Amino acid sequence: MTLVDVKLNRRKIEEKDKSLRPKVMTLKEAVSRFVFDGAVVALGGCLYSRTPMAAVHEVLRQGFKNLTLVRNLAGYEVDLLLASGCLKKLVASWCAPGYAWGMSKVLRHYVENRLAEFEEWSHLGIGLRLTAAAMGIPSIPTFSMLGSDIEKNNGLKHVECPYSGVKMLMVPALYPDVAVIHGSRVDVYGNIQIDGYVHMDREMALAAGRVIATAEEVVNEEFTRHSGDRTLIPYFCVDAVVEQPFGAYPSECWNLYDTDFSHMNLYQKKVEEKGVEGAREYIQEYITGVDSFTQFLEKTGLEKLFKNRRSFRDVIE
Amino acid sequence: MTLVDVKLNRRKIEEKDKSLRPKVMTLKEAVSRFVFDGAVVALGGCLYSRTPMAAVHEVLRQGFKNLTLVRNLAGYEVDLLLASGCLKKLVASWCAPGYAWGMSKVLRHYVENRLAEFEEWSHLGIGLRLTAAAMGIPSIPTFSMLGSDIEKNNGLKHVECPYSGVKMLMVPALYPDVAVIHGSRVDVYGNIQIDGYVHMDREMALAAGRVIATAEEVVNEEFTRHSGDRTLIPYFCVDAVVEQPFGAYPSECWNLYDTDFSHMNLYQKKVEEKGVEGAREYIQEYITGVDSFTQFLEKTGLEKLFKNRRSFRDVIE
Amino acid sequence: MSSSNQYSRSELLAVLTARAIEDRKTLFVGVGIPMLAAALAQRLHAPNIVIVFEGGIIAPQIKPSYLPLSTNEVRAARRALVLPPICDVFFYQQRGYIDFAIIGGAQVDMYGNVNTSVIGEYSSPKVRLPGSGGANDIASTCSNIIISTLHERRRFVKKVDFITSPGYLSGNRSREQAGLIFGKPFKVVTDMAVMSFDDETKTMKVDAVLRGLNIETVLSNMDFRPVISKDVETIEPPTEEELMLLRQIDPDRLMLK
Amino acid sequence: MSSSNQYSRSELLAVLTARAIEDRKTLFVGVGIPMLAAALAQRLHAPNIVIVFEGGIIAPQIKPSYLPLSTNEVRAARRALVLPPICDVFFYQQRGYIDFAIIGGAQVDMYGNVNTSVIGEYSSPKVRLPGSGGANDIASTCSNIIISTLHERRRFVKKVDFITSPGYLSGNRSREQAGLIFGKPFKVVTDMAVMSFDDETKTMKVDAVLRGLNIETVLSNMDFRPVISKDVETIEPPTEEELMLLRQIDPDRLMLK
Repeated sequence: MTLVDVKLNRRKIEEKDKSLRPKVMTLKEAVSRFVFDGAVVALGGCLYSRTPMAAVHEVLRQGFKNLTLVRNLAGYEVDLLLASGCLKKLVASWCAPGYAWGMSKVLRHYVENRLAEFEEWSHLGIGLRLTAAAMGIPSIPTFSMLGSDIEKNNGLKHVECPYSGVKMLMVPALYPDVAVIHGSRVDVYGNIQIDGYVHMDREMALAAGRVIATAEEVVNEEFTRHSGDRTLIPYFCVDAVVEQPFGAYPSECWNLYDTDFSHMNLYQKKVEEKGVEGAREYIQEYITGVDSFTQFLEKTGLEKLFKNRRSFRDVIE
Repeated sequence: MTLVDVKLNRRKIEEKDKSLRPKVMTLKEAVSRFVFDGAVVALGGCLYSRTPMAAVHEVLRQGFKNLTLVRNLAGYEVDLLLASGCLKKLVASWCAPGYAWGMSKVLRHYVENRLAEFEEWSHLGIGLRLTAAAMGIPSIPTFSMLGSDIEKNNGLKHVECPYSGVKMLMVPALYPDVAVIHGSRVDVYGNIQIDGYVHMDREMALAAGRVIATAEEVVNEEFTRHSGDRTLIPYFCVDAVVEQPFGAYPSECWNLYDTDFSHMNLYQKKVEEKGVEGAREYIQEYITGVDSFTQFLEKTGLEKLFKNRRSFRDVIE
Repeated sequence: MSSSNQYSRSELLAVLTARAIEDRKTLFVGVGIPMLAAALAQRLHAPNIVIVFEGGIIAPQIKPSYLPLSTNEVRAARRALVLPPICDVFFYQQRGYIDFAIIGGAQVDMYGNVNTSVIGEYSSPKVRLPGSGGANDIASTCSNIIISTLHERRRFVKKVDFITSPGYLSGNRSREQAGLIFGKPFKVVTDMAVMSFDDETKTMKVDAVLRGLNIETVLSNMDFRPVISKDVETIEPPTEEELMLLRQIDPDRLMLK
Repeated sequence: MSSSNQYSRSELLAVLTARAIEDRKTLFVGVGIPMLAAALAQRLHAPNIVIVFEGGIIAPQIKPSYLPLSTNEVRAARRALVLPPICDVFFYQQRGYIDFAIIGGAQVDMYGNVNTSVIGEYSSPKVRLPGSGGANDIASTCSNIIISTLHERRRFVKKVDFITSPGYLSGNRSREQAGLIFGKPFKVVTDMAVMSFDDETKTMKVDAVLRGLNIETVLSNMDFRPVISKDVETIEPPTEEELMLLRQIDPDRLMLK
């Protein structure tokens, strides 16, 4: 594990232009400006909730190499990044497509054959790595992971609390090069608002050197100025603002649409049948074979999108 | 400074009944059940924003002794607690009535004559003491307070970050015996929602052994079940639920009413003229001389309350 | 389906796990059998338990036949009283606000250590399992940890390949010595037995066995020898009511495989 | 009012402090002169600064003639883009997101240490001042700290009675050695002079003096001897425009005492 360079990572933030300026751009531009080969990329949301899928598609289309992915619970998106050869390492607490589909054949293939690395932390472990970075401190204490092989495997260190004498495990800060957050809405400056559960998106945005905000809707300044208590992530963290309706599809987005389990089944069926090759065929057909995420949505069909909207309301009532 | 007993303070929480049960009671009952002589009492809000004044009045009426008050920025309420002989110690980062009125004559009298102690921390220092307790850890790192006399005076300790070698100041957890939070609304179980800025109320409620929630409105379960993403403080922290409209008066409550500067002036004028004796006269007239906070509000007059409501909207537009 | 042809092994496990749940407590669960067990207990002897999901969900009301497939999706979050950030849920637990939790595992050893990470070597695994998720955090700081898993020899191993979630580590006082000063393994529930841990050595201890099974069957399905309680109790098989309610909770048998 | 009878000392201090503010930066301020200076700079050379208040307020738009009397009240929070928890504001700062801050003080010493806690002994003070508030946190981790205070001998002391907010501590490398690896005292602005700190010794250094004052007047109002820059510049007094705008911001003279 890399040692923590708190000074370097603070300097990167000090050097940012923190003035209020519009940052709206296309997803293509945002991804090409802020993602790079070898980058440590963090993805907001959790498993199949508010996963920034539009940005994942754009990363796949632009074909970056040697990425490290940081996420708390990961799944389908990791399959895609692995199968297309973008990913060398996953830093997460859990990875599988979801309860209905068991383990990931793609992850198993890559990790069991040492084609990619899976650095495992506890769920709070991932959260605390981002929390420490977000707070501007190099490490933060917890009792999680003590005594486990997660502790040993990651070479984690302890300190003794100077007031209680208690042993505390110190979790090192993690500074992603870029984080992608999919919000309910974002204003032109980058103030992100999220309805429903917010997962670890706030900590992730503050931990990262750069942030791409995709959202269901880009709102004007007036909107945020009347709802500042709903802003989760301040504009100065955010470097690119992209409007992408259904930008988390086929994962869910609170209040707006449910997960599209039928699309997930479609993908899983291909992997069940053909393993990694099935995932590659899926990527070719649905992602690299189209020019934009909106084209992907068109391929899926409006009827399904509308059905997922109804489905969310049906569950929540 | 007391050493931190993280085990004892966890045990107190383990022993709490965390079932969903209605906790609505009168303020009189709440204060008599959860405040006691010698208790460490934390007050939510900040300076003259959402100060739980109704609860402060009740504490004054019940006449507790040897209290320690924990607050980030404190003022008028400390004057009242000092002048009536309830307070032996203030743990805060700042104490004065507010910019318009300069320093507190009452605080000066008590501290300069060693009749009470003021343990001073930085603003984040108070926040981190509560944050550490809220997180269930005995201490938490920061760079604040390093090299200062606040550090020396409180006997603060350092640790070296085991990943970066950087010196970190460790802030010890602080566990108030009871916290009082004034929310915008609370449900019958104790789920607290706060509009506008939330100050340190979340950390304070999780840090405390017991929590009294006063709020402008007690809502039913159905309300919270449709707005779980607006709940700041979970019900299991909360031991008493009290509906008290205008419960922060004369401090402000977001979206509902502005600070009543004229009432603050009235109080300050008495202190200007007669020092601590002026504060005592005020307490006798407005607090211990009435039976309830609502009687105090009546004394102030509905016209003033309505004026403060209009005033908030006038500013915010 | 079991030999009696009345219920499946997962149904049996869900029912026995439900019985281990105490009323009026906060209960941290994941999807699958733990969630079914919680939902069943709620309809039986524990109407006032409060479910907590690691996705950031406190006290949801799951809609019958709309079972969540993850702990962070709308089916899990329905009508929740609080939807806090994920870290906050674990802080509530570290603070002492979570009374019980139920976790599963691919491997469990004699001290209640659980592996959900890898079969084989970590760096070159034979099987790369999904990983900890919140299980390590639960096992580290939840007040009482219930392990719920099918009773199979390949699961009850002498030594787990990887300690994802700490139990009593190497027994005796090793858990506390490692710094785990909060929480403890409380029970192990399987489809054959209910176990706890020896007070001194912290070795797994058989407390009760399902009616109709003898202790030897229980032991032969474990790769280590647990302590046997002086007084092994008999577990009654699922009642009609338990099974009926359980099947109402998961009518599509998403989890009752 | 000053000797010229054109402006008061606090007006002069507000104008000179405003001039020290750089555009397009995040700026942490308190109420009083710092806030007035920020508001004035915003109307002059720094239209794109972003004001941050410790009450949990990012980028508010203060309504003319509705000046806040604290950093956590509706006048300060009006139309803010973000209203975060208080700790978060300080975490933004510790992370590096706050470029500049302006703090005042009852006492300032030759290394830029500031006292707002006590005059006299801490445990038995002659004057118990209000205390740090966020000033210690600002001085500890904000990228660039501007100290703004009236130029008086009782304020510019050899050694502050209490270091509430650290400057360069005892000079040379002592700030870094204390562990303060982020941020630095940037400027000291008074109603007579603008000062910075010597690169090596970190002693306060007079860079500029108000037109019409000689350096001796500046020095005679300090209880220690600062370094004098080789090239002391002349500060132009407030312009008509500056004064007019400033008085528009605080028409009731709440802060312009």
